[in-house]
Amino acid sequence: MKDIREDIAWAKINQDVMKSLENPRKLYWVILFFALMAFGFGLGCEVYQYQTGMGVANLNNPQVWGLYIATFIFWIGMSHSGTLLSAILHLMHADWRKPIYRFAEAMTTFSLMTAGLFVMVHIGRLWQFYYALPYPNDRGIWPNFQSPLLWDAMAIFTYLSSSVLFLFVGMIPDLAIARDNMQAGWRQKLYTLLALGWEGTDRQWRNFRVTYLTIACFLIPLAVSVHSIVASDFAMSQQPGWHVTSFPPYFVAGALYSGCAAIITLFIILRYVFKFEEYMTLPILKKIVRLTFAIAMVWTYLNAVEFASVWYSHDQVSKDVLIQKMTGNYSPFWWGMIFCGSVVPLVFAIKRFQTNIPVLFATSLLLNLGMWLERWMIVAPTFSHGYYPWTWDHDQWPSIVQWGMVFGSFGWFTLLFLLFCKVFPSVSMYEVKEMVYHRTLHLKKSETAEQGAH
Amino acid sequence: MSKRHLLALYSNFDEAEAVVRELRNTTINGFDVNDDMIVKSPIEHPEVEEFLGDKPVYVQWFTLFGALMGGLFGFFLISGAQANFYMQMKGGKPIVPFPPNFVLTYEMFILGGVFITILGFLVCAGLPAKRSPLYSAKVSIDNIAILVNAEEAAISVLKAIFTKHKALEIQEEAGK
Amino acid sequence: MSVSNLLENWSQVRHEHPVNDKPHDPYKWAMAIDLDACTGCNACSVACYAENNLPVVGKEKFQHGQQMHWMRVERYWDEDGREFPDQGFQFLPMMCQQCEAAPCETVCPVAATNHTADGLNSQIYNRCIGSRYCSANCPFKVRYFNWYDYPTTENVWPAEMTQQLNPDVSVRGKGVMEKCTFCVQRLSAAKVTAKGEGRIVREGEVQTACQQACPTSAISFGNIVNPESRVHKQWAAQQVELDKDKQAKNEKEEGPGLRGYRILEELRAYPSVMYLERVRESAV
Amino acid sequence: MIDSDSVKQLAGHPFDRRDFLKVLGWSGTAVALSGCGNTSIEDGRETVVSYVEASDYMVPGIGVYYNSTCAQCDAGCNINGRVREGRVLKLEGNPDSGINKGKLCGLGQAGVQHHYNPDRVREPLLRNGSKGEAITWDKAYALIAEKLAGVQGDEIAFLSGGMSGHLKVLLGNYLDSLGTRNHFVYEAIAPSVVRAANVKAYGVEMPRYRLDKAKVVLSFGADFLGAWVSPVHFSQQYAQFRKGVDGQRGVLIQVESKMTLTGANADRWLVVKPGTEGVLALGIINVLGTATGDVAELVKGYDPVRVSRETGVSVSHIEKVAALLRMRSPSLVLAGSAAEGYAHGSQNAAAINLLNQVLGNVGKTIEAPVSVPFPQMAPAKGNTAALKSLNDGLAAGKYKVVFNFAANPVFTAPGAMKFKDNFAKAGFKVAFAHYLDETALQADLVLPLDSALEDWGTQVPEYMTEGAQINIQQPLMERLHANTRGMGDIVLALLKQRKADEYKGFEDYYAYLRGAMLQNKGALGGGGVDDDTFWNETLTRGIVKLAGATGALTTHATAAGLVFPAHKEADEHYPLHLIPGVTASLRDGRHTNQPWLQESPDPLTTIVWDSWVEIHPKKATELGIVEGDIVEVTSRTGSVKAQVYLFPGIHPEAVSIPVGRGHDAMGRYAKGYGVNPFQIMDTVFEAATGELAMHETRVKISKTGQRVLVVKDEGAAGALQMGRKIASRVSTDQIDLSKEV
Amino acid sequence: MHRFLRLPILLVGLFMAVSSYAANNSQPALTTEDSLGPQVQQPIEFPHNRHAGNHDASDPAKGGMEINCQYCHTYARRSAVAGIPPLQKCIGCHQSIESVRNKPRIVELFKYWDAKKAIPWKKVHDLPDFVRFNHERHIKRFIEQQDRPVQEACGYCHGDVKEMTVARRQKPLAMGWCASCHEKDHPVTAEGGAPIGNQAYWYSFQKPVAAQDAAAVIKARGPNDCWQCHK
Repeated sequence: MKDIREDIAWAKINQDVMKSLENPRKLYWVILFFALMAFGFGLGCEVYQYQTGMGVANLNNPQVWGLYIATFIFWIGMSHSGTLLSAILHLMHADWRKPIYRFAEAMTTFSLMTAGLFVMVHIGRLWQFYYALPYPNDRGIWPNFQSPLLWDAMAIFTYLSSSVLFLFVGMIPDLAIARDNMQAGWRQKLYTLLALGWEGTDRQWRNFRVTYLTIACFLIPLAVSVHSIVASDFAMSQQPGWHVTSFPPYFVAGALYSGCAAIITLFIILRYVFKFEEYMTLPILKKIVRLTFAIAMVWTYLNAVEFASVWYSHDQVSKDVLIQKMTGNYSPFWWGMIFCGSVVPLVFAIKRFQTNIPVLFATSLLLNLGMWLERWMIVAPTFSHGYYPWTWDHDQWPSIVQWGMVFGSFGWFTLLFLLFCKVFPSVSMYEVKEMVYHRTLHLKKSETAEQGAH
Repeated sequence: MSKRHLLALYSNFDEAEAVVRELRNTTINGFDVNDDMIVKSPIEHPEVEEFLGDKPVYVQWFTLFGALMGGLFGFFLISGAQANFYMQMKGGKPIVPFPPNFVLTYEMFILGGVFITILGFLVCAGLPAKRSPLYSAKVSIDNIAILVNAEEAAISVLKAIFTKHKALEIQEEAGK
Repeated sequence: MSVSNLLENWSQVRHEHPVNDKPHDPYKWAMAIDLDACTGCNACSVACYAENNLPVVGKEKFQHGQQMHWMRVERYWDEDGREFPDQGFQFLPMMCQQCEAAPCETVCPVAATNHTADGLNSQIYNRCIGSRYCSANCPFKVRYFNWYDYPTTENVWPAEMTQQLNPDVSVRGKGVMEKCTFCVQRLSAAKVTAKGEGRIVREGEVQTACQQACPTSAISFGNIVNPESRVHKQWAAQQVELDKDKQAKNEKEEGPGLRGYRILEELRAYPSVMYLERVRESAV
Repeated sequence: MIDSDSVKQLAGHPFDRRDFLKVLGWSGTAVALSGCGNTSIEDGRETVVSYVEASDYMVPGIGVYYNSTCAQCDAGCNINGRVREGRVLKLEGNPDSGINKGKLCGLGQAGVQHHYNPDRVREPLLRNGSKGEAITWDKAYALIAEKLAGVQGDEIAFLSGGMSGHLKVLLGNYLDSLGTRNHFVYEAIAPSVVRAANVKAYGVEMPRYRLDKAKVVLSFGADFLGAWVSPVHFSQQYAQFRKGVDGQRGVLIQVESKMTLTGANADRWLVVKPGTEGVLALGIINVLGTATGDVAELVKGYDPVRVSRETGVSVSHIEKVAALLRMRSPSLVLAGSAAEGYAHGSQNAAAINLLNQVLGNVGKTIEAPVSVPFPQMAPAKGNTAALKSLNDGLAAGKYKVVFNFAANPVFTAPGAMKFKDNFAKAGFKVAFAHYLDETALQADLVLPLDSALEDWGTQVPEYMTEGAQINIQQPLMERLHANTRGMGDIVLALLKQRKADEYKGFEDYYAYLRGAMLQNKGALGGGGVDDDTFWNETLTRGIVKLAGATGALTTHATAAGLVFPAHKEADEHYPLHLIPGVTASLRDGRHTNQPWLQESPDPLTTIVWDSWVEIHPKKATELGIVEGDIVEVTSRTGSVKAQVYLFPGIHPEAVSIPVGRGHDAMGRYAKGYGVNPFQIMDTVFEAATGELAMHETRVKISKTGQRVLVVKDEGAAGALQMGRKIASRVSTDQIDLSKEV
Repeated sequence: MHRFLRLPILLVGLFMAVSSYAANNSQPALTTEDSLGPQVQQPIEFPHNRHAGNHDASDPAKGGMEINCQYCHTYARRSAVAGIPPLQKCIGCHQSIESVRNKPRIVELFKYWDAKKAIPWKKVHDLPDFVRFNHERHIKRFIEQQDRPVQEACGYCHGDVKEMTVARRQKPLAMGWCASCHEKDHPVTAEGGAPIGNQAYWYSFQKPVAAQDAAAVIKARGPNDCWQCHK
């Protein structure tokens, strides 16, 4: 099992990564095609829903949110591990993040953009969306700043713009490399524009370092706040099953969890389609897998805490919701979530599987399924079994329109992500160089130390 | 007095360092090592900063300023808007409630911080910029470049120093 | 400047209404519904359809739970597993409770639902963007969403039936939330008349459609601020206080001995509708 | 703007309603349909509502209220229609009414949907093959004259629903002119057996019941809060009864085999074996022990143990009920449709009435009714015996011309009668109809009627409440469709065909009505007032209140002729009783096409837009049936398939299907929704009166294997509150009602 | 360092200014602002100027007749809806004015009258369907209570109709425009009496000015919740 070679020529790094912008494996186009199909279908569903009304989604009076909000949280959650890899691990100087953080950060950006779509899809009068924006108008009216939805909008906007900026800033040196190595054409023009004239001067690097570090520092509390606020959408309400103190950490843990699972999936795909075997090495994968396992256990614990606190409380209404989740119509999905979220990750504990790509690929997909189910199980059962028994519903199965948009969102995400990877270097070249450089230094030092000891 | 640019490429960092040290230790007329020399590297070398001497970075001040202003802007925009829109009464809540406003202030704090940091970065790093007259794409591969800007008189001296330290390549700006 | 406005009126903008406030003046509309008189006949619900331009959604949409009855009559029977409901059913007319601290109000992102000076929970259709958060947060689930564009849906209002629509009430298009308004169009008409005469609305001058229709007069409605109003007297007699989440009478050891209660009072939404418990004869 | 004061604006303005309606001429049909669609000022796109001439009180934007009479059922509630810009918007109760006192039930409110119904017949239609062809009124009248030419009087039949007032008089004159006595007054659901029993017991068909004076009401299947006699009036009495006489809250005990709305509101709901209501009444008399004479003799055998065995009501309950009746007086015992719907229905009703007499309620809570001093206007009350004789005549091919008005026997006649086939045997069938209902579809000529909100008329309520009254029905707006006619106008036109001279003075029915009313001005309370004032005031009030004549009641209790048939063993092939459910909003199905009623959940099951089979959960478990199963309900006559609803308020040996749905005509809102239980009803007749015994059909049920989601308002938690305090209940010993407002 | 700070300071200053201004929004569209609507094609080109315009002393045949707005638009003071005068009203005068009887517009008018057909006037001032303006209240306030000239009071919203032939919308009739009047000129207080505690300030668009005496309070009331106009 080999890691990145310390003696790899830097020119080869450039060459290898730049190659990914040119000729990926055939699978790339296959995935792109399916993503396009899924997105097209989702788009069709949205057009139909927009024209006809939200009713075609088979939402109903108690069940007003359905899959849209569940999937919205899923996408928001997925974005978090990009920040984990790019910001938290950056601060902790974990150099193994360097070859993979770029695509993780891209994943953050695009999953946030996908999540944003669901806000749109979900709204009954999309054409009046601007009412939710705080802009001065002669009517003298403002949005309601007390609404957690507005906090959500604000948090997501902040997160999205910060993530985009972070992704962009971190990519400037690579854009310069791309600019220098690309034959003339629209791409070179694009890179020239985006590289902002980066030359790698000492002044640029000096300010770059500080900027990068600062934004990383901001991103961490931001990421935590974003998912806490999303959790507030639920925790701030009075509804049984939502009005839970542990929701914010629970949401954050779930977010990191699903993000890590998605990173494993995308890692494996990118490694294959862009022939990144040299850089996205198995030891790195192993580290992510272990990290994921740890987060899975945290998530499991927080899950247990939530259930236990409901179970031992005298809050009969919340308890009813929990019992309903376990035994009612939703029980297959709820138990599916427990299985995928808490049992499946045990595979990661087995050393043999930590580098077994087919197993990891399948497992990571299951984990993501579990995390999607988790979001659905947060949203739907409370609607179905709220405070008011008279309105408990019996027809909550989402329609094809809802499913179409859920699948469409995966298509949209994949589309954006794959296009990004094709247009921009998805492995950070300069950071891999740094990694190699520092490892070499370290190696030299330890060799010297060894010799000294002799 | 016209100045000309000179660029030398080195394959490894040690050689570049030696050049810089020599330039620092040598007094050359028409060349100021602090103002007229730029080191370009493909990766971020913490050592570069060491041997170039203590050059201050101001980005963090932008950050502080941006964050504070973002926070203040957020709080006052929101509270001010609420205070002007009495009709938006919420039962059981004051017109200007703190917890929601603090949440939004927090987000605005970060947003302001990030935006102004980026702004600061662009300002401090002098970006976006035109590329300097002498530029080698090899810097973006693995070479380290030393770009100097010196008066005609100093050029030959500098060249000599560069060559001495096994410069891979020396580029010279055409005279005016 | 907004900042100076903010600072000048600091005490006002930090004032919590109605929790630490004197009750509304001069209007606070409230209801009392006597469940012992309610027979579950649905006249109120139909009257509401007639008054408030509610769409008839049809069987298929009703099956999907997309019905639009602002006033619904719920029916319960005993939970103790007896073979026959030999003490009858319990009926409960349920509509927006016009909570004083309404959970729906705070969560609307666009401020389409607010608290009015009359203590009502207003719903502004034209401001609504349809996020449905208010419904999600309503414990009573009395908010109804326009899942379809009913005005243009076949057989909801065929051309002839549009002539029945009440011109005082907006017909809602798709994508907006709606709910019981306590017949606000009637209230404001009465207020305009009263204002023109320089007085406040008198007891009995205005009725909600459901109250007007109710064959057993189980619903009483009025201005609870007015001590002469029937609704004020009822609330007072039942010792139910608007701004309490635990009524003093319930703390008594021997039990309240009174019938008045509010639904899910413990959620501290302070509903404006008081129900009087259904009574069952103990002698038979 | 609605303004309760605008009623006042109307008062004191002398006006001629008819002229007013003619000049109103409003243009501008655009009704604001989209409340949220447009967000901007729209100049010049809409047309302003404008008048040619307008009376002073017609102000755009201000509702004017006109009094009229509700025509949705026979109770004759007085209504108050809100009219704005020339269109009627909403019906309210008329506060001056003795019957409904300003209140109105859901069925009554839906009257506007009868008026605005998109499926109304708009042109006279003549059958051409299977299609109807629009013809002119002149042609239609000519056709009737042609068909009547040379036809003997007894070859003509006129079928109608219950009717009263001047229309009845005019129609009587017409039928006289045709020389026919075959006026069949048919109502599918009417308390005819009870009426007959009441005549025997009290000497009147329907005494005035005073629930408000009773301390205990013991009702044997009388759904007085739902669909029985005059529900809005009884509801008001009920509210008073609950508040109590002398501070004593009234106690309602309901005895029936299938819970009705009234049963759902009872303090004690006693389920009895279908048909044994009379036995229970006798059992209670037995326990009371106050009966004397032949009554004591009769009830001797009905000791609680036997009665309990036969009825299924426990001995302790019989004793408790008797004790309560003894303790709290006066009480009131009612015999309703569940008691009368058997072959021995008269016996049941008589036993129940006997209980009233034993308890001494006659004269206290049962008062002598008041009647209108114009017997010719008195209501012709519909019954089912009339249908039988008509059907027999049709089957024999006796009738060459048949008229049908306000009845839909093809839909409501029991399947076993084969009415539709027999109807086809008539030579020429004329239907006066609002909609193309099942019967109109079988007719050769369909004449479109004005809606009740467009037409003139008078009505004498079948059940008089406080004093006698004649209800005025008047148009609330112009005709919606140009080619419909009022029934009165049609009858007058037909009458002119026969007796042109006698009626040439009356331009139309309005003129006739006005003339007839003015003729009796003195008797109608208008003595000393000039004609126009009297007429205008009458129209303004919408009610003519009269002193009326009060009859006397028989108080003598007798057991003469009261013999119960021997206890019948269960039918082994058809083990279950079929109880047709009569709901407050749909009744016999004539208003099923009013969407508010379709979407208004049935109060007991909360089901909408569909029919259902009520089965007791215990029985369902036995049969392996769950909610939503489609079962086939088979009687000797036929079978229907419908969804099951598990309903605890029904005797396990009975199933119930509501009537009113299952139309295969009547337009978009009625057609194809639910099933029609009339189709599977056997023709069993009540022994004494010849009325149809609606509860005598026996059925069996079998699963079809299909299952559907029941469309109902009730949620997944069903009728349970899951421990929340939502619809709370308290027993009388825990509260003190005297302090209440 | 100062060199670097110039731009941020500028920007932040701008931000502060914008936020303050934005939040304050005390400058809604002006009451006097004119915003001409389209010229609406009416069935009969009714000359408002001839009926309501000022007398022309030199040539009485040309000037207006200074008819009070409320003479024809009589519903406005009694109803929320102004409506349009019934045809009868036009005929009432014109049947006795022989001099103009043969003018094409009058001929057209009598055609409608003879046919007993209502004239399909187009709405000129047509608010969106979810906005409910109450004419009665405004007339009560301005004309009956404050005794302002009718043409001035009507003109607040309808513009200078007496100068027009066919009426044309002159004012924006947008919400901000309504609010500008209600905020600036008619401070909002609690309804129906003396303000209680500070409640008078609770429900306005903006901070209102406290009423000086009880009588003023009764008069000075504007919409204080969204439901006043939208329901």
